[in-house]
Amino acid sequence: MTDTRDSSQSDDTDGREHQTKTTDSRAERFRTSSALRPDGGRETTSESDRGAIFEGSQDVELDRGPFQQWAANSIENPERVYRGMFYVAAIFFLFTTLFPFYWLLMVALTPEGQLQDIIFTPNGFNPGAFIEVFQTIPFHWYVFNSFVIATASTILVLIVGSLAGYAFGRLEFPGKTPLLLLVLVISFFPPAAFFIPLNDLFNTSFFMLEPITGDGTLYNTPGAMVLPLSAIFMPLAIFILTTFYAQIPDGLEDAARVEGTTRLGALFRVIIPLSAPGVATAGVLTFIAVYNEFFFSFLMTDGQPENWAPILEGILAYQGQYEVMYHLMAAASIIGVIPVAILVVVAQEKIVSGLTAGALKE
Amino acid sequence: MARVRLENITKRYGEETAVDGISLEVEDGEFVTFVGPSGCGKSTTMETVAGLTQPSEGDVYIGDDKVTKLAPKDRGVAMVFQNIALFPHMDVYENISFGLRLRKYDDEEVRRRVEQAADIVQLEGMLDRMPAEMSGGQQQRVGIARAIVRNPDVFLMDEPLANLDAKLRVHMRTELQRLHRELNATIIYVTHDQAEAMTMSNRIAVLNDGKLQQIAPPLVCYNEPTNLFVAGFIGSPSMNFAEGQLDENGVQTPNFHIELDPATVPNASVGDAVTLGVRPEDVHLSAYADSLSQPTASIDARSDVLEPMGDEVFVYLLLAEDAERTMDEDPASSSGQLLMSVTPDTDIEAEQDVNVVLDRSKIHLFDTETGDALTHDITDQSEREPGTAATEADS
Amino acid sequence: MARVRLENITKRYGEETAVDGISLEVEDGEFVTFVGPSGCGKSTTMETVAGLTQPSEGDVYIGDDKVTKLAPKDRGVAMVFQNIALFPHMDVYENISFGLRLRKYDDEEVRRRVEQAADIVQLEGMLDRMPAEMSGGQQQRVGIARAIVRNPDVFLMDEPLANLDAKLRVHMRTELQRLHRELNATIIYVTHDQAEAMTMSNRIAVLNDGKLQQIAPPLVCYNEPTNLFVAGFIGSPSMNFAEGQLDENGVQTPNFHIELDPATVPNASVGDAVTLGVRPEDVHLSAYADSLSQPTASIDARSDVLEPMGDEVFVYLLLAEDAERTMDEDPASSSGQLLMSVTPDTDIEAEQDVNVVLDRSKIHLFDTETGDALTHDITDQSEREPGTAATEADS
Amino acid sequence: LGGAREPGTVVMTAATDVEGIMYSDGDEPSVQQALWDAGLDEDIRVEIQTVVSDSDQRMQGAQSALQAGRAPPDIHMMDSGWTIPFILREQTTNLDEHLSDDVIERVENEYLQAIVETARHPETDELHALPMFPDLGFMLYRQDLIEDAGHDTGDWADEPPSWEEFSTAVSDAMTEGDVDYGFTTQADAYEGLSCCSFNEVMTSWGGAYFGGADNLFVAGDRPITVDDDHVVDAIRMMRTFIDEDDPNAIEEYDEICPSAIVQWSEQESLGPFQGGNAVAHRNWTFAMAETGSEEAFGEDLGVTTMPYAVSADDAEFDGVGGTTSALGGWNLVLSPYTDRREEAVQVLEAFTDEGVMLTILELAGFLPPITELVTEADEDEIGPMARYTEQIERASETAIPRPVTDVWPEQSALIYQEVNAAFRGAKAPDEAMGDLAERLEGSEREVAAQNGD
Amino acid sequence: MATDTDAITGGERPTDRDRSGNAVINWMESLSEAAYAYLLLLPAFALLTLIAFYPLISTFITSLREDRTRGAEPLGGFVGIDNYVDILTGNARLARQFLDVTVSGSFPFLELGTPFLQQALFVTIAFAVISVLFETIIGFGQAYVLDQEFRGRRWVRVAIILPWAVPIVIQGMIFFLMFQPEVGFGSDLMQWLGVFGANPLADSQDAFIIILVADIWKSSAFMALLILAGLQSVDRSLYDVARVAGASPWQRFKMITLPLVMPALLVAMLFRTMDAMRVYGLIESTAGCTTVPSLTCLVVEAMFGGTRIYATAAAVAFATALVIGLIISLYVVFFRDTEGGLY
Ligand SMILES: Nc1ncnc2c1ncn2[C@@H]1O[C@H](COP(=O)(O)OP(=O)(O)OP(=O)(O)O)[C@@H](O)[C@H]1O
Ligand SMILES: Nc1ncnc2c1ncn2[C@@H]1O[C@H](COP(=O)(O)OP(=O)(O)OP(=O)(O)O)[C@@H](O)[C@H]1O
Ligand SMILES: [Mg+2]
Ligand SMILES: [Mg+2]
Repeated sequence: MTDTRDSSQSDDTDGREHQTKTTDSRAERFRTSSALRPDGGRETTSESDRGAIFEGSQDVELDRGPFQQWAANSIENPERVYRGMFYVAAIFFLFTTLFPFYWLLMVALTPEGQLQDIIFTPNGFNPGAFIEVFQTIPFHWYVFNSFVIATASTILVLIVGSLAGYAFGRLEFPGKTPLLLLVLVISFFPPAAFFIPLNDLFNTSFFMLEPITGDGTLYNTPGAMVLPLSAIFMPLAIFILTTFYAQIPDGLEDAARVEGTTRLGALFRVIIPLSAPGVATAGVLTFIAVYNEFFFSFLMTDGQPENWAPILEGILAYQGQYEVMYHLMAAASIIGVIPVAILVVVAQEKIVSGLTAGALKE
Repeated sequence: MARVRLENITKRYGEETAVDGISLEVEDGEFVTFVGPSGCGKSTTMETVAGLTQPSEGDVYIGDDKVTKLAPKDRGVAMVFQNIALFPHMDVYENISFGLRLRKYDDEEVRRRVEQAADIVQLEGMLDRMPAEMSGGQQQRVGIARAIVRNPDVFLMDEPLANLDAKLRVHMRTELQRLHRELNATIIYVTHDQAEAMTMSNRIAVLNDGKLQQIAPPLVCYNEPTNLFVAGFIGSPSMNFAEGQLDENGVQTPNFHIELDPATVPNASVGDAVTLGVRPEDVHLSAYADSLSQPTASIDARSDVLEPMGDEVFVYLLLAEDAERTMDEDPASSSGQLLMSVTPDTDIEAEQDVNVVLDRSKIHLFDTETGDALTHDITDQSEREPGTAATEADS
Repeated sequence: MARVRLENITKRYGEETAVDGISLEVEDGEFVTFVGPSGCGKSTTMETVAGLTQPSEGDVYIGDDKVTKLAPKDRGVAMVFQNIALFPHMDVYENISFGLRLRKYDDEEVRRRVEQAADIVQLEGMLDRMPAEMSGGQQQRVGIARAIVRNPDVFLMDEPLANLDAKLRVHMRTELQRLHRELNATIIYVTHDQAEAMTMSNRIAVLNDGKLQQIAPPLVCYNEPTNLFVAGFIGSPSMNFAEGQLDENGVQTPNFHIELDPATVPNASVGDAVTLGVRPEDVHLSAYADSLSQPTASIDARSDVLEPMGDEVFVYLLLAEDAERTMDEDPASSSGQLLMSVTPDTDIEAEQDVNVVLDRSKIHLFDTETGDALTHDITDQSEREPGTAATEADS
Repeated sequence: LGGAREPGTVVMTAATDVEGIMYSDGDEPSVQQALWDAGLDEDIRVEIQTVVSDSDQRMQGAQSALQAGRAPPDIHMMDSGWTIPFILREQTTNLDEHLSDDVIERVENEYLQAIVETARHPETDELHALPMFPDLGFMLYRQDLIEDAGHDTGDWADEPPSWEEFSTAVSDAMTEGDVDYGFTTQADAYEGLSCCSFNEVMTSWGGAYFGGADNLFVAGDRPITVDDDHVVDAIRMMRTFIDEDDPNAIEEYDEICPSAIVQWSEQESLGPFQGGNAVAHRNWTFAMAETGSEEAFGEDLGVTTMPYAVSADDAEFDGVGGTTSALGGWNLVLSPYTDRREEAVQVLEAFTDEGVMLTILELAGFLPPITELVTEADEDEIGPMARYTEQIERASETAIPRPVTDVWPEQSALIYQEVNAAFRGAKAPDEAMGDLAERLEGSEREVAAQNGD
Repeated sequence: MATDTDAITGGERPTDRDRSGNAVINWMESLSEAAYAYLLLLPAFALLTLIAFYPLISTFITSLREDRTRGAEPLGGFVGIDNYVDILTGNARLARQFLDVTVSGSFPFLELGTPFLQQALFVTIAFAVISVLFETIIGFGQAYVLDQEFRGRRWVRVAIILPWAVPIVIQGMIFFLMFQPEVGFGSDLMQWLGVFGANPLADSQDAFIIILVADIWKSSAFMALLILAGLQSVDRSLYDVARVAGASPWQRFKMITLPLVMPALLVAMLFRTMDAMRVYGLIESTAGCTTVPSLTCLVVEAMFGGTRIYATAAAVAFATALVIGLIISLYVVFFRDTEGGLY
């Protein structure tokens, strides 16, 4: 995603370094030797003090010093208090978000049938649940299916949504607001409202699909989930992208167009990279939503892992008629969350990368 | 062929008319500078040439083609933006090479060109910086490099040197001129710097309020401004103006009288309200009157404030007793005052009575009502071309 | 009290040292202008004063207080930003009144002040525009208004007039001076415009490469630059330099010889490499030699190119036969050339042999090696103060 | 995928439990093998399409497949609780036309009648589904604890006690035996309450939803009897079990149920009993295996059918009163959209073979639809269940199916909602049943109106 | 135009002005702004039409017909808006009613047929309003935390976002188990605090609160993520300006951050509101639809409850959409004047 550079850039580095050394003496005339301090000196590399909303300028010292010192300092320096509040808030959020996971882990570790009075420790210890998960059903297969479906839907949504988001966010045309509201209207409806016609549609055999799906229906194919899920999560993506694309200054798009991109090229080379936080957010939200979607996931395949049944079917498979294997469900969902966690780790650099600074004199 | 022709370009933003029926032609290889007050429509006009703004009316031609509807990328123009508009997610190298990479030049070529362009704008060694890590002037130089590296037919430069220091500016000026010569490119340039406009351009286009006032070679604009606006705008400090009336013997202003034969003033007759204009450097101490071929009669004044600029000194003269130098007005434009520019070694002090003369060959007369120039020279020449005043003005 | 004192301020960005041990003091009510090449650390220094950047070393004092760690809002400073940085979601009125609204001024007062500020920057009638709907210059004026409306102790202005046309710039100049006088505010100002620096400032601080070169009143910087850098930087066009050697009779440069008694040059002895500097306006045609009290001997040259600027003409002189005017070099700095500035009515043409003389009282000598000034006047005065060269320089 | 399936395979939906016994490695017994042994063509292979176990979700799956006219699956496994709505919607195949006569006969004569009723078209009586296995509700109790408290449970296995006797015994055992709970059952607001756990209690009180066992399967024109005293009393008893201080409590009964039963279904209510923390527990057949093994309570586990308050003879309506057992279980339905009807019919016929039934019983513990067969099963294979064959026998005799009609799901929701409210004490029993009767009447009217024209 | 002198020229060069690229691109470039916009919208609307608009129209037609619980044909004849009337008057064939109030003569002039929290409309609106309110506040707090520079930020960020990644079934399971008196500690704890009764999952009010908490736990991350992206897009130099102008952190938040994040925040709130108004899975997997009936609960139960009342289901779906639409129009009206509002 980052790679808007030409592929040629990678082997350029050495060339550029070389150039640095052989800088024309004329330009160096008034630029004396101090550009690089040979003695080094103490270095404060971070520029965080400028970016943070809470002043972070004191955080270097914050880690040290006893409490009294802190209190005394905080009176004369309110920014320190904000920093303190920040840590309290961070820990609070961490605890509240993570505790249920911890508890879920405890449930997973509790042997079957002993699910009683779990607070901070499991009722017994049965790490085998994490293996049993795979023995009972091919859970990894479901995870894989979901991953593929979610990835495909996310890509589809981001591409199609980007085009629409660009149109809504940056172009003026008659009917803009009504069309935008029309997109929004989809989100007014419970998914069930789409179900019956779609169920018929996806079970109808289309001649042209036969070479691809065998019987010509979309049922039991990833398409049966990718299409409706894309459509259902598209409005959110369009709105997010519209919002972020609208905020990119016109000047940058202008510059790209004069430099020789098409309007579409400017979208992909400038606007999308600059909206990285928004695009990544839309992507992550779509991915997770599709990955965890309940309704269509359940009804658009016959539940067989080889027929693209998603993770939800996998988790429900641990639910018996009268018995529920809570420990397996818990273990399975901990496992199922991992790909998403990885995704978040990967995407977060994009989500948090304020880039527009320094773009324009406005 | 990269002739640029604007035909009756008008751009409206809602109620607001940013550009109002501008027609002009920039020859192939010509260097035309747009000047005009802030908000007069210079950038907007440029944008219509680049294709970034669709004119509300009128057409743009580049070469022989009507390009009004053509995409910017297909117009063969490069632009330096007033707001710089670097791509914040790309480093300097990527910013500069952006256009080349789009055109799929091979890597070697790209590198060679980028390095050369960086050299011209003195950015060597900064190619891997991000825009946010650069000073204002450095960013602006990246913007210039990005334009010149592409070597297009037409350059559009909107205040490319605004954030540069005087020395670098002179350097860039010569660089741009060399580029202009060597590439034989057509350049449209916006600047607020008189020196840039005067030295670089083949012609200057003076805009005001979205309308073209005059388009002519720099010295013509300087010496024969087509109207009051151009006269006041070109030249820094500004021309002195004194409102007066044409009478039998000459021009009577509230504080002094200039002799002249009203018959020699075209398009004006006795009794008309005229505005007399004279540039600060054409005001001289009476002591130096001999050096002028035709000085006016001496005018009594009092020096008010001296502003030493190093290579010259501006002297603010008060003509009337009661006149006071008011700081909140452009000093040269209020009629009780006169701005004189002298060399630093001139023997003059603040708050001292002085006599000054004006250089008759440099006196401009304007129709006070319409603002149009009447004459730019009131020496008693027998034959003078009557038409020079309005040379090449299209407005 | 709004004295601003910087004590050994250093700011490093990683490897890069943006500001390198700057110490200076700006008196209460003083107007100090920072000048220097692009990227020399002007903005960074300003930011440390404002509190936006924490210096890597050194301290900032405002009044009597050490404010190095104080939040910007508690420093009583207002700032005009080089990148303008208007709030895109607020209209002009809201942008300007931002600081006042923060301080809970009552609405009447806010309106009054905003209108006044808008008036000063000539933005009346645009108060309800959004920044995106304004031209570059208009935006910049909003930025200025936003700072002046707050009426703080210390103003920091980073190129506030960069996008304004000459006329408006003159207007703003006088406005800012008036403001300075009336509010008795301390102003630190960055500009690339020599005229601004010369006319507005009490003192000019010349920075280069993060280091303070000279801080002195404008004319001192102009007439008695403390070193080669300041000499070359202040003044536009730049001072002419010729490298040479001090001999028994004077200074020998490759193309001419200037007579002088080497003993009168402090800190230098015969055989030392010296650089001779002379400003374009101190180069005269031999014909005018009489007007100088102490002209040098005449120097043979050939006029190469004429650059008419309206109120003056720059003449590029070639001294050596083989010298050629190269456009990619700052013309004034290469030793085979000499730039002369003459009045437009001087009788001179391109490509013609001329004889020129220099004004001995305006000749500067620098130590070529260290760049330090040796003397700024080589007239044969019996007593000269030896210390003037380095007046008030702290570097 | 989809279209390219092997000839001769018949796809049948089932949960993992059935899938697990369908095939086996090597010579181990498997259902498939049993089917072949029962005469199924060797070329026909049953392929299981695993579906989730949860009955509601399974119904959704079947509904969307049949609504879309999709096959495979060729055979749908349907809960006896919701087979009839599918029959009424013509989404099943009339097996009378396809099964051989002797098979039909066997079903008619030998199968547990209660479950066959859930497989017939209520109006035409044609067989539209083949019961695969029934399930029955049982009362499980800790013989040791009750005995320790001084109550004799000797004959409970043969003749269940009255509710009063039961409550006293459990109450005493709870106090004596140092367990937290007395009687755990299912009273969450869900299908299991209306179909089964409450249905049992109500029936044992001589009450009925629609005036007796004759009116179970045809909606539209039948009496609503939920506000009948017997029903209300049944609720009051349950309410007393939960909170004996309630104004609607009945004197003679003790507080033996944790109040949490109002949010419990099978899994949650089994937990405490299994953990040794409760005296008695109502659950399905599988619970015997769960709690009757040697590792669990072994011989200490007592099993009986529901206690009762009103004997069958005293009951006002037909087929209610006395001990009873709710009927669950699954039927096999031939999809009308299948293109392998012949093969599928063969498979269905094979399922009527006793050997197959026994295999299923032995491998998974599912009761055979011919319940007498339980006694014939290998005791080693069926584990603890072998001890309780008598009770199973009796339960099958007294099995009470839910009144499944096309609108049963709708009515069931109304019922469990009101019953649960009354159990919780949020509504007085008579008030709740009054409201319920009103709602049920509305529902019946709708059906009558809709099907009348 | 052949330029030869400068190295920059570098030999041959196609004149830029010659249209390069293929015909399609050139055609796209030459479109007017409006035509170009429509072109870009085409893929999205094609997909949406097939997958969303067409089914919705079909569903709408269904909602105008009569239910048929027997027979092959699932729908009877057209009955106009009868189904809608039934829904609004509490006469639908649903376990819980959409709306069940009657106008009465005395204060408060409306009489609840069933308790407030057992009417889908009220449950849904109350749920949406309260959960979105809390999620916005908490999401903002989380986004602020994530926007800071500190060691381990990457992991804190993952932790905060993680609840959003939990499948709804599991989310439901966690809270279901937590409030199962036998299993979890939630019931005992809350009972001890005097907040809940003995069986929170069976009690409409307690269960409503549990569902709220569960939803807030999971969905705050959604808000946080969007707000964070908004925060990250704010040009940092504006904060410099504000700091010099004298803005305290709170003022910077109020006057710069908030308005600039507003567009993103609005989108987040808008979609969270719509999502919350369609809550179903969470309820189904914790307390159950009868205890806490939401609008979507009614739709799903009508459609998949086993009784084939598709027309009623469709009507409830459309009525739900109508309610959501009304609430969203409140947003639109309320935020129309805000900068960056709903375009
Ligand atoms: N964030 C940063 N990271 C790294 N280097 C920086 C950063 N900001 C500034 N610099 C460098 O520090 C030096 C001084 O920058 P500064 O902005 O102070 O220059 P300046 O004197 O204001 O220049 P100009 O006149 O071009 O605005 C420059 O070389 C610049 O590249
Ligand atoms: N998007 C817009 N909406 C409304 N008015 C606009 C818009 N863009 C520019 N204008 C107005 O059009 C006029 C011309 O703007 P333009 O940018 O061309 O001025 P300019 O000559 O470049 O000025 P400057 O020297 O200050 O950059 C200005 O008055 C400006 O306020
Ligand atoms: Mg402009
Ligand atoms: Mg700067």
